[in-house]
Amino acid sequence: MDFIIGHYNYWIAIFLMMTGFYTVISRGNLVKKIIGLNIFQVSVFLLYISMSTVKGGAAPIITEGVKLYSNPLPHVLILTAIVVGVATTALGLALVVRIKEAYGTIEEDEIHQQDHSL
Amino acid sequence: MQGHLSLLLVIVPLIAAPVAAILPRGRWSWALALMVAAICAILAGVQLWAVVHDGVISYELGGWAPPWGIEYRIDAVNAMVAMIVAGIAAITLPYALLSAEKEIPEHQLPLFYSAFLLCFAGLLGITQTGDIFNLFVFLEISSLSSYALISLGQKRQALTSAYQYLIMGTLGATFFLIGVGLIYSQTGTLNMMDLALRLPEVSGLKTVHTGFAFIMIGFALKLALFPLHLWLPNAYTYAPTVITVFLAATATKVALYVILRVLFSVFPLDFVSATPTGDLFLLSGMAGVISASIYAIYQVDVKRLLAYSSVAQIGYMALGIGFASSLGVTATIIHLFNHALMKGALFMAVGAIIYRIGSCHMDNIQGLGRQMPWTFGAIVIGGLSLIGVPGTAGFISKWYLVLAAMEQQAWIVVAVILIGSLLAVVYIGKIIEVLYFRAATETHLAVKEAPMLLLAPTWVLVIANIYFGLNTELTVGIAQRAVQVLGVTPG
Amino acid sequence: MTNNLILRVVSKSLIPLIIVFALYVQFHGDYGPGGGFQAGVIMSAAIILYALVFGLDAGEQVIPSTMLRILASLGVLIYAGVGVVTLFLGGNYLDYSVLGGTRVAGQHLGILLVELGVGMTVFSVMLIIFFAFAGRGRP
Amino acid sequence: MIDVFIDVILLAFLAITAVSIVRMTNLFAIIMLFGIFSFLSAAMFVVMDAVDVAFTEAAVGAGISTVLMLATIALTRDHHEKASVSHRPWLPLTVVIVTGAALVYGTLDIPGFGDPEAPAQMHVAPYYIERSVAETGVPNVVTAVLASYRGFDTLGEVIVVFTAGIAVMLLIGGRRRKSNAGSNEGDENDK
Repeated sequence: MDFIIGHYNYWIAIFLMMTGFYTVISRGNLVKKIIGLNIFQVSVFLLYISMSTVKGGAAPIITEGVKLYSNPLPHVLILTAIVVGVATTALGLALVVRIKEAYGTIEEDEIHQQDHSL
Repeated sequence: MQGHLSLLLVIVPLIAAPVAAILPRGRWSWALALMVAAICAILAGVQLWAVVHDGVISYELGGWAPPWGIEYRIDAVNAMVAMIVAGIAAITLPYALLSAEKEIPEHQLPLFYSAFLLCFAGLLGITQTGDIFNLFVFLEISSLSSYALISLGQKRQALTSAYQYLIMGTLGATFFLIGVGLIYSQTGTLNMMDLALRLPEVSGLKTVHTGFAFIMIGFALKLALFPLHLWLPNAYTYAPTVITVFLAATATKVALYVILRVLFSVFPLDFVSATPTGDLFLLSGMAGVISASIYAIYQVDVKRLLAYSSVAQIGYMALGIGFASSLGVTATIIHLFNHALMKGALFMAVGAIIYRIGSCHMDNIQGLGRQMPWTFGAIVIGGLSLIGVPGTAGFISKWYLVLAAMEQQAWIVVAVILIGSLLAVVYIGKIIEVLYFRAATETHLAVKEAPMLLLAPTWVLVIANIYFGLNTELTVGIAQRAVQVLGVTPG
Repeated sequence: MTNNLILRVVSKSLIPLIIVFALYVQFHGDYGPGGGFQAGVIMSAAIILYALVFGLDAGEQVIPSTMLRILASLGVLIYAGVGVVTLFLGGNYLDYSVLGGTRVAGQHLGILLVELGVGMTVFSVMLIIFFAFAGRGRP
Repeated sequence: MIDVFIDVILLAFLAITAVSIVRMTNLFAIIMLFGIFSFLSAAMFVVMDAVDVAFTEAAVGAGISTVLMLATIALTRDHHEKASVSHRPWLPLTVVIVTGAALVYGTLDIPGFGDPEAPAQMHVAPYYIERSVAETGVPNVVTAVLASYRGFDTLGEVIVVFTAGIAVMLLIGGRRRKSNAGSNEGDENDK
């Protein structure tokens, strides 16, 4: 039981990652793929932050009288990763807008059709 | 002092990129980029010299000692890769002036060169760093800028290729991030040297195994290792020519470097040899060499043909890793260097044809070899090097690879290498046949040789192909040195 | 949307508050959660709100796009420049300790400056991205 | 105990939201759900004492990303995902199950959630907590690590943001639609 409680966070994070991953590789809509990618990444952030948590610890802002803090390093890494994530999203969506202008669709199948009928 | 030089190698292009973005003219940004690339090539040369003579350079960023701060750690392996990246950039940029002006609208050129510098800085940042998370950050700098650069190609497929690469690349980077997280959870550190010290104690844990697998898959995606190569042919075909030249010669090399570093320097030897990693690399390498070479034969677009050939060449490098022997990894590192030279030369020569007639489709380039003798000559010599004809750089890589295979008595691999070379004869022969032995269409009789500014950089690489085919002291010497510091064999 | 009086009045009074909050987040990051990145995002939200209510052109008049491009570059240059200054003062790259009289004072100054660079770049890039997306739909 | 309770509930909500996102086809609703997903994970970060991360995730994931997604579907005028013909679910499903199984296998050896003795908490991190005030004068350890100890990463992060700005300007920025579309799509018609 302890084992399950101790790993519940990780397993849900993995489940979320896999829903995101599945959306990316199974869906043909270009916007939805980007959303899947975002879910995938946010769930990886959950995995990292779960690793940084210390039971009974406080947020890592040094205050008088507090002894136990959660691990600040994964927080820093994830702050960077969030920024990287939004940068990727912005670029991906800009590409989607251009693809729509060039092809008139944002469905992968229809784009393939157009490229092959050329 | 040497530490500062290694730092400047990354910082100079990083500072130049925002400046290039706000310059008013494309040519000014180009001049800035060229200057930066030249400075970096010199710095990388000095760094390589210093590393070979005085040993490892370590630099503490922010003045914080590792593992608390980020460390730059340069030995013979990354010094060599940095030299390839900076050298290729310095050769590509003179070529870029005319080629990019033809393919990119003028008002976008300052941003284009800014993105180029960012990509360049990102690749250098990956090679220099000794911190595995810092590597991720610079990986993303180089990836994001290369997605943008690829999307600037002239056909609309450039957009979809860039999108496809963005999805695959981000999945790869996220896999890498998962792997790093899992490893961190068992070691508490991100510094590669520190990881190497701490991993032997925990190498039996399932978490470490999974983390290792995710890091490998992540970078196999970035490397376009067969069968994770699907993004590469499209990206190389539709990107602007200069970008294809630059990425083909550098980006996959940097990804390969990371794999070598993680495999041999970070993880303990007995850990890696207990996993099926070596066999997987061998399998993927063999399948990649054969299938991508066959695909290449059936291509009608020369750029795409060469892109498939790149997948095959990555297969050769994977074979060397698969042997996990000194000789095998030596062959991989030699080929990493030589392949940058030959693919750089070939894509540049093809770019010269595109510059003149706007296409490199087999139907459009018939007989052009006689109109453009210097370009044609570059394709022939680059092609011979790709096949591995004695006297060219390509021969040296294949020779060491065959030696490594024979040392392990892996006769199947020897056969695969030979078949791969024969297939290369076919696809290179096909290009030569179309270019030289077919009659030119009337519209093409007026086509002139490419301008000097395109030919000169191409021929610098062509001559390098011959030089490093005859004088192997430098490449083999550094590669052997690199294998020593990587720690491929115990002791 | 631009004609809705309530929206105009509410947003006019909200925008200064958002900007003050952004500045608080920017400079209070040493003691509480926040820092240049979050501040930049919030600050850009103020301008985005303005552009949404008063129209894109009005928004672009507040900060023209060339200005944004320069600001974005400037932010990076401030951050990277702090590192170059530390190099000249004899420290390693980004070793802020050499910036001030004491180690801690130097660190303080360094962190303040780089966070400023972060905020500036994030603010202007977020606006660049927003204006690019919003402007694309215009006839 | 209440912590565990909130934790379990939030994660369950996250899972429900994620599954709905996969199953739905209305893009507008999907994006709204993604905003909710992002907010829920920000709440999760608060529960796990990562206040800076929560702040950023709320501003970026639920704010910027969602706004950009909405702007995109407004521009593309496609509000519905079409049923895919070529995508068979079995291959992706297998890939995902194998990957997920590998990850679960990897967590079997991971120290339990919140374990203060976990290796991740032992080596590098305590140094920051013990020394950051003395060495940098900054009580928020996350800021100290972000801006000073790992300041070079943050420089890289700023460059990533800058790169995104450059990329978006290259793709859809600067000039109005007319001049931009002409220069790129025009070449396609020559063929």
